[in-house]
Amino acid sequence: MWLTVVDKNITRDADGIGSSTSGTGYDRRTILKTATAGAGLTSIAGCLGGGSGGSGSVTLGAMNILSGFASLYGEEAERGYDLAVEEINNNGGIDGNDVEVIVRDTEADSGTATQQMTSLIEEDGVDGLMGLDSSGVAQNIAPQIKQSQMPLMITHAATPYVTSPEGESEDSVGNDYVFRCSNTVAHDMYGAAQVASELDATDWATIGPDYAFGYDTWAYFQAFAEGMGVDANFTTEQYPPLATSDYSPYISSILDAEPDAVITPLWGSDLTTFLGQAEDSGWFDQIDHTLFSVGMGTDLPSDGSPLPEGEWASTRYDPFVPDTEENNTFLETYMEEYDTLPTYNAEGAYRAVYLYKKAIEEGGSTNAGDLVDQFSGMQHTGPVGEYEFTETNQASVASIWGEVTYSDEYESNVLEPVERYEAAPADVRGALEGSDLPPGL
Amino acid sequence: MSTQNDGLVDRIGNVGRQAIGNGWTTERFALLGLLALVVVSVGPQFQVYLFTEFLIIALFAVAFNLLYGYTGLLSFGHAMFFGAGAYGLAIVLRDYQSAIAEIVGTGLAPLATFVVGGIAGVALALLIAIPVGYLSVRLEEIYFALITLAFGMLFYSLLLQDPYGLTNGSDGIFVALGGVELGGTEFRLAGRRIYYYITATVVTISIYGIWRIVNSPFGTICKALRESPDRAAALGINVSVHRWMTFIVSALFVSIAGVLIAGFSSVATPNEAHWSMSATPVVATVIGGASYFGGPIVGAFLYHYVRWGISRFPALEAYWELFFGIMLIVVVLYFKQGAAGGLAMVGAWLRNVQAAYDRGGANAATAFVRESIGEKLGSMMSRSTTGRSDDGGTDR
Amino acid sequence: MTTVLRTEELRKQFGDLVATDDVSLEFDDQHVTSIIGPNGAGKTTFYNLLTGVLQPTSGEIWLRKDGDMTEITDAEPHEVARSGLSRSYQITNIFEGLTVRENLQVARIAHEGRTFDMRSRPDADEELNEEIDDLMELTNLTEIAETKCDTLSHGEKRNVEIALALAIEPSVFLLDEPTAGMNPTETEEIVSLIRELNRDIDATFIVTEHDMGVVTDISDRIVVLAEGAVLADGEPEAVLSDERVTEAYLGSETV
Amino acid sequence: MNPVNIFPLIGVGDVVIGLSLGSRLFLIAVGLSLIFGVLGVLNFAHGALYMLGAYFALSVVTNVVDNFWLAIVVGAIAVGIVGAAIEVVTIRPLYERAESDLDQLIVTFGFVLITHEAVRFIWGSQPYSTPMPDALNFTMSIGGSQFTAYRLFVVIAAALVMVGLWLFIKRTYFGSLVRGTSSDREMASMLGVDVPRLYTAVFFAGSFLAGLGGALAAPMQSIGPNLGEAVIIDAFIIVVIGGLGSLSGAFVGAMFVGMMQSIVPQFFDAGSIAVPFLAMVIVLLLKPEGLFGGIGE
Repeated sequence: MWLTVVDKNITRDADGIGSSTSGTGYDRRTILKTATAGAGLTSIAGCLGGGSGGSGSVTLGAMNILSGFASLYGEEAERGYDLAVEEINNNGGIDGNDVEVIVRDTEADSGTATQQMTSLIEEDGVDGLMGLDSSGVAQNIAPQIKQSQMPLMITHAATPYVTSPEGESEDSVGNDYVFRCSNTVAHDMYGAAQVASELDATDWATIGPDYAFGYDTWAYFQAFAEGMGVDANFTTEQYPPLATSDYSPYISSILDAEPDAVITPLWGSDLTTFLGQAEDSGWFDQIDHTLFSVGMGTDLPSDGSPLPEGEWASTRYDPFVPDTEENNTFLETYMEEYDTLPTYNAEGAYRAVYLYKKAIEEGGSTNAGDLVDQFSGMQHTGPVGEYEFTETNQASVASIWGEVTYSDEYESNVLEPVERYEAAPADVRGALEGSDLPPGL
Repeated sequence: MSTQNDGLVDRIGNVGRQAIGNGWTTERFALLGLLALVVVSVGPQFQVYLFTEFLIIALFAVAFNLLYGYTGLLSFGHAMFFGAGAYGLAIVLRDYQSAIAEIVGTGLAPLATFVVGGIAGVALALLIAIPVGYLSVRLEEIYFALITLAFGMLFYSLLLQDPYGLTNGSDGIFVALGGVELGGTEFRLAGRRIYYYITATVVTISIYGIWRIVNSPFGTICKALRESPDRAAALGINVSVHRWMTFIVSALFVSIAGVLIAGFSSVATPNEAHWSMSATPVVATVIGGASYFGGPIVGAFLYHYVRWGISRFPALEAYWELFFGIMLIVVVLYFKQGAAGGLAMVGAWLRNVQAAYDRGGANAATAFVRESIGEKLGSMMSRSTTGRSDDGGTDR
Repeated sequence: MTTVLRTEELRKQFGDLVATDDVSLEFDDQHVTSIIGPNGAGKTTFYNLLTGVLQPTSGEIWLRKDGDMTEITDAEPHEVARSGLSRSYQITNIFEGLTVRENLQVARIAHEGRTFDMRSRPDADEELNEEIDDLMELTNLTEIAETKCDTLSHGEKRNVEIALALAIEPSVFLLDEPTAGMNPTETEEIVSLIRELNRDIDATFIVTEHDMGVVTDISDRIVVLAEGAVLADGEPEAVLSDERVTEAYLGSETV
Repeated sequence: MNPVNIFPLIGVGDVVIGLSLGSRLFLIAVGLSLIFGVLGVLNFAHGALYMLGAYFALSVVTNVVDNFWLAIVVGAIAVGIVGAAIEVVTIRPLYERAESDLDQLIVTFGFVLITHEAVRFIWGSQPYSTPMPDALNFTMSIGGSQFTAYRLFVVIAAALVMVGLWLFIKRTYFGSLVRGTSSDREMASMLGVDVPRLYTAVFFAGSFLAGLGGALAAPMQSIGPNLGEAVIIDAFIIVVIGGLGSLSGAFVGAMFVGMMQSIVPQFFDAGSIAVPFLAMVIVLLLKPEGLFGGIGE
């Protein structure tokens, strides 16, 4: 985005991203937010305290990308928050109190995210924070979360360093207040290495976005492949800048190196652009296997070019796995509301609200210290399955990889067959033993 | 010594009399401004925070306007110096805090590091501004805008792609201002009010400095260059050297704002140097009025608080850029003097209404109001339909 | 009589067009020389060469500075001005957005070499303003001292134009069509101003002018340019009675 | 790296990719250069118009009639009309102002913001992609690399636009008016040219070209509300390198930047963004009028 802003309260665009978003949830939330605006104004005139957001309600602050080239992530997350809020409030709230989520735009920028965080804590007096899509932003926000002593439940950003305790490695910024209910690059690459070990491919390459996430993905993939004894050579790596409009030069460099398989963490509209151009260059004829590590992030519901069938993709949550009542109910409700399969962003966001509900109800308080105590080591079951928070505040969720298959029933790509790789902390740590990369769990 | 003191006391007394005595003098504005700064500091925490950022943007815009409004050069690359200031501070904090602690002791280290980092940020900006300014001032108008844009984006791409392993790429560098222990008292530099005091002081001094420069012989020459560079040269003024110096001075003050923003948002990212950040002072200055010293400040205030106000209304929030787009166009087309000019105009008009009232009572005043508004509308209509201003001649 | 400005074989070509054709002239101290010639004769180009706006194709320009002749052929406009050669413009070129006083402050600051002074305040500088007051008195600007120039009448602007050029205390003073666009009264005022200046200050005047009345009124010497070259040069009577001049001048005027 | 070794590494495929990138860039930049050449206006909103072209074409294909070629024409014309409207309402009042260059730049920047938001409002923020026309949706192999016929078609389209515009400006009466007005507006006005109308027509043409570029590029990349912002800086680089106002300059500049984007990433990891800006700086310093001058060049 082109300017620094102080403060962004974004509601979903009134026109909706596709008409499917219009529904009762939306209208109700607008009203709630208008009420918040009033509250905000009052608090300018009066005194502004932190802590609990007034009597009789729980207020949670969410920070996601709602504008710019990655805005779809935030919009997906908003659906998850909306759904959870609606369900909870229709079923007695949290300890009898209504819950409210205020969503703010980070613009994928650390400075803006900091301002939004400050505004949510000081202006809106939220009880807890959640969200974050960008790893870079998460890394810069984590130390400030510690300073402001406000719990943060990360729902999407995947850098292992935010759940790697300070001091473990140079970039580690994990601390008592930062939790993550979604999985990490380490999880994801642990699964990718498992997939690699089963594939008939030895020469591997990568094409990823030109920032930490792209580099981390490749570093972890290599480390796991080596640590787990996968027979793999690493040939070439390409890092086109974000928002590249033509990937052809990078595609041709990869094709020239003739790898058997490629792992790519490209995402969002960049992935859409890449897919079309890769297809045109004969990529899928020449490369035996392509592993899309963020493939099911946004392309599942969007109108963009779908992932080609038969390639591999990972997700942090699969709508059909596990086949539990909890997951099936979530899938059903979500489909009813939005007429599309839930993405992992939506599920992570949805689950974060429930995590707060559980922590508040079991601890009997919205006090930040109590919430942190509750989250630490918490065992929880959500659509994604059963998991607990490890010593580093990372949810022990599985790594999910599968083959891209088009489903006529859902008019969307799904993963079939799909494999869950239980990434037990001990196994992940063991596999990374020989490298200097932190496991982040 | 005593005479000097007397002089100072006299001068302060003078300023005080000016401020309280005659109408709306500069001194009164300055006094009220300082008062407002103090009042804000005891306001609600978040308002203090919001105001802190407004001050930083105001400094950014005022420093930018030294080059634009006063010297007539539109730079679309000033974010380069904003970013340089931010990164200078961030890099020193990251890499040298412990070394500095060894020299001054841990209690003072955070403060010392902040100061050293600030100086490093300004030094970095100067280091860039000297060659970049030297090369850029050779070009004029649109070409100057383009070359500064190119230099700015060159700097941005270096920050982003980080060939020397200094800037940590797109993630940027986390800026943690520590706690200071000084003679038994402790305070956090990044504490809302502490940081506000720091910012308010630095910004006030800087803006006062720019004000002095604008009203110095140096500033008079700047204005001459804006009006007619070839005439200035014919009077013996070295146009490119003077522009170069102005460029450097402007960059210096922008980098101070950059240092402050890094401490404020706890991070230095490449976005700080992106061209879209260069647009911030342009928008603030145009909205506020480039031909007034206070224009960029008014503009920054409007920009910042209109933006915040919009965010209070969810229905408008998603499309806040739309408002700024429309505002820019309307201001450039119809209010060339910006909001500050508008305020001055309204002030003059109100005085005229008052005068009419004094002369002929309520009827005269209403007549005057009706007449003057009709005139204004008429001229606006005719301008937009004929598409020509009245002067007819072309100055291009 | 000392020479203060000299050109040697000064030549300027734009492609094939010869705008200034090997002009060699000397200008003596305290004299008023008028340069006349039909439109397109190369007067403006000649001025631009002298003032450093254009670089000559060949030839040299020398100016007396601190008592010695110094070459200024390759000097930049601001260096030429600093060496003591000042000019006014045919098309008014003043700092329109500034007041008359500020205009003159610019010139004085430049003259005093204080352009990088960031500390003092021109408005509070009594010495500076006294000089400006004197100058305004001389050029009839006192009453409009605090008026912004873009609101002045054409005649007033012309006065500012001349005052600006004067303010840097030149030893050589180029006036480019000083009466351009003026009514007879204003013209008369300018003529008497030039006379007065010539009497009071130690400067050499070079004037281009197409009002022949003015030319004969003020000139000690007339140089006629035609197609870039010197056609005639001498005392006014002699030059104006020269047949070639009448032919070239009137001949082209009627075209 | 040994310089002798570099050239064998640049294959035919890389050159074709460079041409393809360059063609797309040319279609973005040519209208910008045309408008600057004649009107002296640096249109910041040009990227936004390009983006509108892509969206208009998309909407025609998905909502009105599933004919790609028709969509391109309709999209380009619609963008031309939007551009002409911008010119008449907001740029025209500025021509007579002193120092209007900067005012124009700021007004058109205002339109960048407005268009961006309008697009989000109408189409939302998700990326779209448009299908290629069936007739050109097959691949062929050149120099060991595969390309779709569509990609090559865009190269030809760019060349046709270049030749067509060149002939138009050199050979037609309207073209001579354009050339005359661009070199001396006052003179053209005195000779009876209706300058305001000519300006609007040129703004229409420049915007039309932007829309055409956007519509043609639509099947090759994803379309999102930030598309305009992403391309305008590229367009600035190109017109500066080629010479503001020069058509052949825009062509050469576009091809240069296209080749850079194709080749540089193979040698430097960290240079791909910086190189075009460096080239822009160098050209501005050494030859600010660009490598090629004038609208007729």
